Amino acid sequence: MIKLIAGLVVAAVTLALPAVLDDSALAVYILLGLAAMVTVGVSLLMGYAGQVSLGQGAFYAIGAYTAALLSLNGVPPLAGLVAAPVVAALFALVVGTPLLRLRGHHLAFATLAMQLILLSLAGQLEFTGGDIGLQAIPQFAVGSFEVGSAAAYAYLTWAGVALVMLVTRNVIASRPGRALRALATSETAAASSGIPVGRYKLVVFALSAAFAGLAGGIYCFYAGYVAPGSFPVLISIQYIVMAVVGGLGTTWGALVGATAITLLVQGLNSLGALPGMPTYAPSVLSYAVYALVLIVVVLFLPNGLLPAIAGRLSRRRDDPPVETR
Amino acid sequence: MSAFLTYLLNGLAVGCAIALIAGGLVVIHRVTGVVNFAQGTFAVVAGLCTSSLLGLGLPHGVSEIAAVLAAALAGLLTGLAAIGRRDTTPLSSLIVTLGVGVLAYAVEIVLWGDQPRSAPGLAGSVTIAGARIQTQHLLVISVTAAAFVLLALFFGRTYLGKALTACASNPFAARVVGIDTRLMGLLAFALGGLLGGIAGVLVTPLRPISFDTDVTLIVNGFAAAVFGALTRPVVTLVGALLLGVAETMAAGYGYGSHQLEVALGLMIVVMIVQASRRSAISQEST
Amino acid sequence: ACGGSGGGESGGAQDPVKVGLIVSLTGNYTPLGSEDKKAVELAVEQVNAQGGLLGRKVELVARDDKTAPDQGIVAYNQIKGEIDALIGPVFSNSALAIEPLAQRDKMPYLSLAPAQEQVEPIKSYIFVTPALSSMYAERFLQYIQAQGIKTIAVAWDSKSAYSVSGHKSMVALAPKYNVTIAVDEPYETTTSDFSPVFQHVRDSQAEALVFWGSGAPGVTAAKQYAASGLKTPLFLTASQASKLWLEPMGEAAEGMTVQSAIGVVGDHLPDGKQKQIIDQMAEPYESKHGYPPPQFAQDGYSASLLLFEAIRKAGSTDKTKIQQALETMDLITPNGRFRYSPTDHSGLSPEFISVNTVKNGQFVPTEWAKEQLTKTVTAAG
Amino acid sequence: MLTVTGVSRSFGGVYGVRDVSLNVADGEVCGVIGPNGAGKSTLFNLITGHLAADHGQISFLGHRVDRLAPHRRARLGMSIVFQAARVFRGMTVRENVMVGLHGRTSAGFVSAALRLPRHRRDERRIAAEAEAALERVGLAGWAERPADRLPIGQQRALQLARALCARPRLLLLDEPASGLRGQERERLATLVEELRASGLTILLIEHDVAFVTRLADRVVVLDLGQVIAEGSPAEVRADPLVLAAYLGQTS
Amino acid sequence: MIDVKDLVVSYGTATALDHLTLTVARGEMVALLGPNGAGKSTLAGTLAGLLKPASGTVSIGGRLALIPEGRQLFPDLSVADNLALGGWRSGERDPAFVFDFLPRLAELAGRRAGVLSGGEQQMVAFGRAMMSRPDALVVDELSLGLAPNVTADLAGHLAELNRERGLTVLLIEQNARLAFDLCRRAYVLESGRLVTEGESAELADDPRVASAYLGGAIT
Ligand SMILES: Nc1ncnc2c1ncn2[C@@H]1O[C@H](COP(=O)(O)OP(=O)(O)OP(=O)(O)O)[C@@H](O)[C@H]1O
Ligand SMILES: Nc1ncnc2c1ncn2[C@@H]1O[C@H](COP(=O)(O)OP(=O)(O)OP(=O)(O)O)[C@@H](O)[C@H]1O
Ligand SMILES: [Mg+2]
Ligand SMILES: [Mg+2]
Repeated sequence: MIKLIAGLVVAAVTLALPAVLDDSALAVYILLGLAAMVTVGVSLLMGYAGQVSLGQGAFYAIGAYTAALLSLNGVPPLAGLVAAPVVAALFALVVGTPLLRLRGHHLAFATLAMQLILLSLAGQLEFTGGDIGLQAIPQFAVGSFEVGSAAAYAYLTWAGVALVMLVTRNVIASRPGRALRALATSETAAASSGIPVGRYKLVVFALSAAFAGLAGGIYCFYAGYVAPGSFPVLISIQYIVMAVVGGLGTTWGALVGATAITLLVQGLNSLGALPGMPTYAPSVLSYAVYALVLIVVVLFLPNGLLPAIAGRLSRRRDDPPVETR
Repeated sequence: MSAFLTYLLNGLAVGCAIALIAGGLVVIHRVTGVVNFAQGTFAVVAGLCTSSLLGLGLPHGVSEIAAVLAAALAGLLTGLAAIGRRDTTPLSSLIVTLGVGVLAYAVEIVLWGDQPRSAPGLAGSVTIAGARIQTQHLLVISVTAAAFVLLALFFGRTYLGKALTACASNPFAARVVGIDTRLMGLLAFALGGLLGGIAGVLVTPLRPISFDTDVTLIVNGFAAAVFGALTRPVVTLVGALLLGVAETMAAGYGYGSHQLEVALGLMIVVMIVQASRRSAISQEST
Repeated sequence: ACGGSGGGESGGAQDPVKVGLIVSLTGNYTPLGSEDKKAVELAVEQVNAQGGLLGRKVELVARDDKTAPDQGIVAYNQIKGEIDALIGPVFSNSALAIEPLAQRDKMPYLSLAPAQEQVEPIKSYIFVTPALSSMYAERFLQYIQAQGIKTIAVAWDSKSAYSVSGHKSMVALAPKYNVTIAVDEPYETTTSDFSPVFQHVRDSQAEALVFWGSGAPGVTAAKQYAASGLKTPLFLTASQASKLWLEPMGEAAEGMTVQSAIGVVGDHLPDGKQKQIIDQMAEPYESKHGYPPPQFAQDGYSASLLLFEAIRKAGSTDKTKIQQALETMDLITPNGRFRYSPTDHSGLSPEFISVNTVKNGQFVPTEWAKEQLTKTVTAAG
Repeated sequence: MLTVTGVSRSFGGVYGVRDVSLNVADGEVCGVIGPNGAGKSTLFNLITGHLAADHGQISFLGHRVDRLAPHRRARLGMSIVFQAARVFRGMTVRENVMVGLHGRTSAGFVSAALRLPRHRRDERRIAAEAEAALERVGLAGWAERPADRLPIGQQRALQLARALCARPRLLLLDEPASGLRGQERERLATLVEELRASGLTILLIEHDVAFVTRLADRVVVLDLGQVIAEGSPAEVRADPLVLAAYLGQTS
Repeated sequence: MIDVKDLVVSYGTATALDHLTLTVARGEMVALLGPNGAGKSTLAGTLAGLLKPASGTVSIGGRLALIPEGRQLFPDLSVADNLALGGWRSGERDPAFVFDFLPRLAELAGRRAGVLSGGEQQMVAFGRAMMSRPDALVVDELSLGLAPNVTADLAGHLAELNRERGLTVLLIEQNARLAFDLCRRAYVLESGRLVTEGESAELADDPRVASAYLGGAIT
């Protein structure tokens, strides 16, 4: 019950925000939504299926480049946007087939290397615009209706977030979702229950890639420009930080984590830019304060923000406390 | 032929520098189970310290040793943050080390500014069988060789080394037999800082160091360390050398703009081949 | 001043002129962005000390793009409502991300990034301040031809837009100057060993090695070059023309050939307008920060001067008028004389680039360069 | 039902299982005993596919299975209860058991994501059967507990429930009674007897000789990776080789 | 030797031991029985100092070694190293004496502990605990996964150590018959509380205990 109400409130606020925010806040709102979309995928992959990817930014990039290249070549933007997650997922299937034989840190490294290699190629190939990237990407449009305003992009983004969260929620609370959670603990026991472990890992890898690809597709239309510099390896790490801070293995946690980190970063950024701040303020604020907050949250709320908040709420409501996982 | 030898020798030197970073990662992970993303930071701290101390007029030797000790201290502090609190999971600790790395940016910028710094090292070069190699590179190779021999002996042969290994292998069991895992973990972090510091001191004369150089250092170091399963020093060294030699060979034989792809791609392929030889059940056995 | 199109002065005379500045204050490009910021702050201080612009004070609104295009967009959206004009990122990817927005908003925009693509094709509100790498390429070829060199080797960073396009221009322009490129050697920003490059040069007929790159590789490669015992002279581009390169190099730098913007060699110029402008920046900058202004600082300062002059000429902070003023700009800055026109939004030309050798830890223009620069400077007045 | 022919597996020169042949008939309960390190668990891993054999053939229900992946063998009707309890952490007892039905249902990612009728039908069936299995092993009251916090005995019961949910034709039990006390052991024995009565074929590793004697129709004795004796429980208990290698003088 | 007074131990909010009081005298062998989840392992962990009591006291009069539930070896280390680390507290480094009563371990000395069979691991766990030359030993399951002859050997060895060296033993054992044979006295724990205690012989005759722990047809 309380969950339903909370969900409705969040939905209402999400819908209301684009109407009241100005352009500068909308930019943050959109980027936050995009980050959340990728992070939900990371949480699904890491928190439920137990597979670590340090290369999620690569799929974000693939989505963005796919949509950009298609629409620059005259394909309708809507088709480009649909292609973004599909191509990202297909790519994940192809690279995942060998890579997912690796586990744990090996997989983490391999995905990181995948992103580095991919970006390096994007920065050198002719058709991706090299290091300079792709410019003058048309606005997103459905038929003749152009999505030009930031508010419209905000709706588009958050519709994407809703979709991604819905899919994730449906998947985890079901037969394939249980299989994913099972293989995260013990691949052998999962296989003995008839779960095709390799295939499931591949599918969830592709699914998380699709989420990132969708976000990338929206990003390319919103920004109108994609370049290798838009997808540094650090963003992939940022997604993991968001997932962990929000609470791994909870769909809403990804959203909470993305929100908390994005707002923290932006807040510190604005603070550092206030007139009268010393020269080193921007770097000290965006590095030191960010780092300290991160460290404290991780140390003192090891299960993440969402479980901590939810735990506190439910403890207040009904004792004896239920143990959450 | 001398060209080949040149690439090989210089590649080995590049690999050795990577190995020192990777060695620190391995030491820390082997004992605490934590992947220390602040490892590159230790090298940066040592590098910046050396340049400052030399700039203050301290002699070579003293400056470098002081810088390495500073890095070891940084390692210890990182350890306190990452594993000082009981029941911090390795994943949480990992994120904490990430945080420490970022925090270090701020400290470094305040202390040293944001511009890259450098330090003089051994000048000149040496010709071996027609192949030229910088003297500093030779220094890197010899220090790395010594460090890894000591490391391998320490973990493989000494009782303390085994007790350290036991801590990550099964922390609960370590407590059962009476080992203070936290103390051991801190020791490992300090040792990791020391190794990172050595790397920094050796690398700074070769390439300028700025606060964010840690990212480049850690990516290569992580690659090599993962190659050694983050636990095996010798395999890690092999991985690092493979990486370094692959880079110079790629550049030497016409793939200068694809060194990264070649080197990382090679690592992945070797890892996949290794992995397909292991069955899931043997990895899960407790 | 909320850019109403024909409205002239919409703010009262007391409102400050607001100049936006978006540069990298965190992330990879911090070392560049922070220098830009210092220089722009200096320029603003100076103009305010002289009574400001149009009788109004100038106020700087600075933001960090975190060396990320999307953060550049966020920063732009944050300040676009309040600023009259923008000095934009030094990181090409950020600059290119903001430019379409600025163009759409008719926001006069002076970029600190050197990428050619910003002005090809020309967007009416987008102007570039640093010399484009094609200019450095051309200048080097002029010098090489003057030295009677016929065959060269080129090494370039395949991961840096600046050096990729510099290399490309060099390849394209070489035939014009009768130069053959015998060795064409890409490397990567993270490359830490250049012995393969030097080995290839050693095995070739090249009479000089031109090295394109900025940041760490510039130092790494030059140091290793000194140790390699190669006799072929090493030519470095303007990215190395600062103490950040000189200091780590130490003795090893002696005799190497390094390009620079004209501002770096102000001391060696004949007295005149150009030298005066250079000193106007260099002296206060050095006394404030303790070291002479590096290239990026000069870019930032030049951009500020250009913008201030445009506002003066426009007689208002009307964005269209500023744009028009910029398009007819002819101004001497520490970077040289800018002559923007509707068909040229980069303004500079190769004559404002010096070719120096390192002597006693200083950049000293070569005889050839001295001769050329004197010509240039006297022509400029 | 199950035929193992000349199967070997070595670990870096050390033999785990060496040229073992074995026939298990339909509906039979076959005990496997032997000293520690004899290769019993290794044999189970070879049968279920968690380890690949170096040599030899395995057929199950007339299919050659030695090249099949573990989950394919599971779907053919093999279920295993591991020696070390392998419960899925972070899932409740009920969810753990529900996983056991994976092979017998088919709703995939798409039908789950879209909540198609097939998915809902499957979920209902999974829930119902899991409930029944929990009931059967006496875990009904524990369904909502996190599985990894269960005492050992309950974890073993949980594993058994999960295995039974797959409706196996062949059930492999690796020391199912270890860690169970008198009463619990008794309950397990009764359950195995029920299963035997229902016609399930069972391979049973157990060091509790009385337990094996009571339940097994036939016993195979392994030592050093090889079969050293085979026969009825009584025969095997009297075999001097077995006495020397395994039972010791006390029995 | 082992003195537990009014001990309360809980996991989060769930109480596993509820005001428990028991003693084991020096040189005594005492069995601890109880159904699954009674709190036996919790007590063992608390005695070894691995779990913190919420209230009450635990006092140990000498060096205590624990054979923990689930063996808890160092899977990445060799058997020899596992044994050697057992001597962390005592300074004992030479496992030769362990090989005397567990000859199988001598053959396995170079093997990685993680790949051993269940019973082999149990032997290592036993050997490792003995390496600390304990005054008191808490065994959380002795016979788990061991072949009958090995169980018998180890039980004999324990009895011998107890006789000759005065080793104090608190034995948690699935096989109650074995526990009663070995120990003169026993405690029965249920849901974190002591329900019965007494001489083994009496307890074995107690119908309630017999049916719960000695089982029907089994053993
Ligand atoms: N992955 C492995 N690598 C190396 N040796 C192994 C591996 N797995 C098993 N062994 C060895 O093979 C032998 C047989 O082991 P297995 O687990 O089959 O014994 P078991 O008969 O089940 O014994 P127990 O009754 O103690 O469980 C043991 O000596 C064991 O150490
Ligand atoms: N880590 C834990 N977190 C929460 N509860 C736990 C934990 N460990 C044990 N418990 C609970 O504490 C109680 C006592 O468990 P304990 O393991 O001590 O029982 P035991 O007597 O050793 O059982 P067994 O015979 O199965 O080994 C049980 O109800 C168990 O569920
Ligand atoms: Mg076994
Ligand atoms: Mg127990």
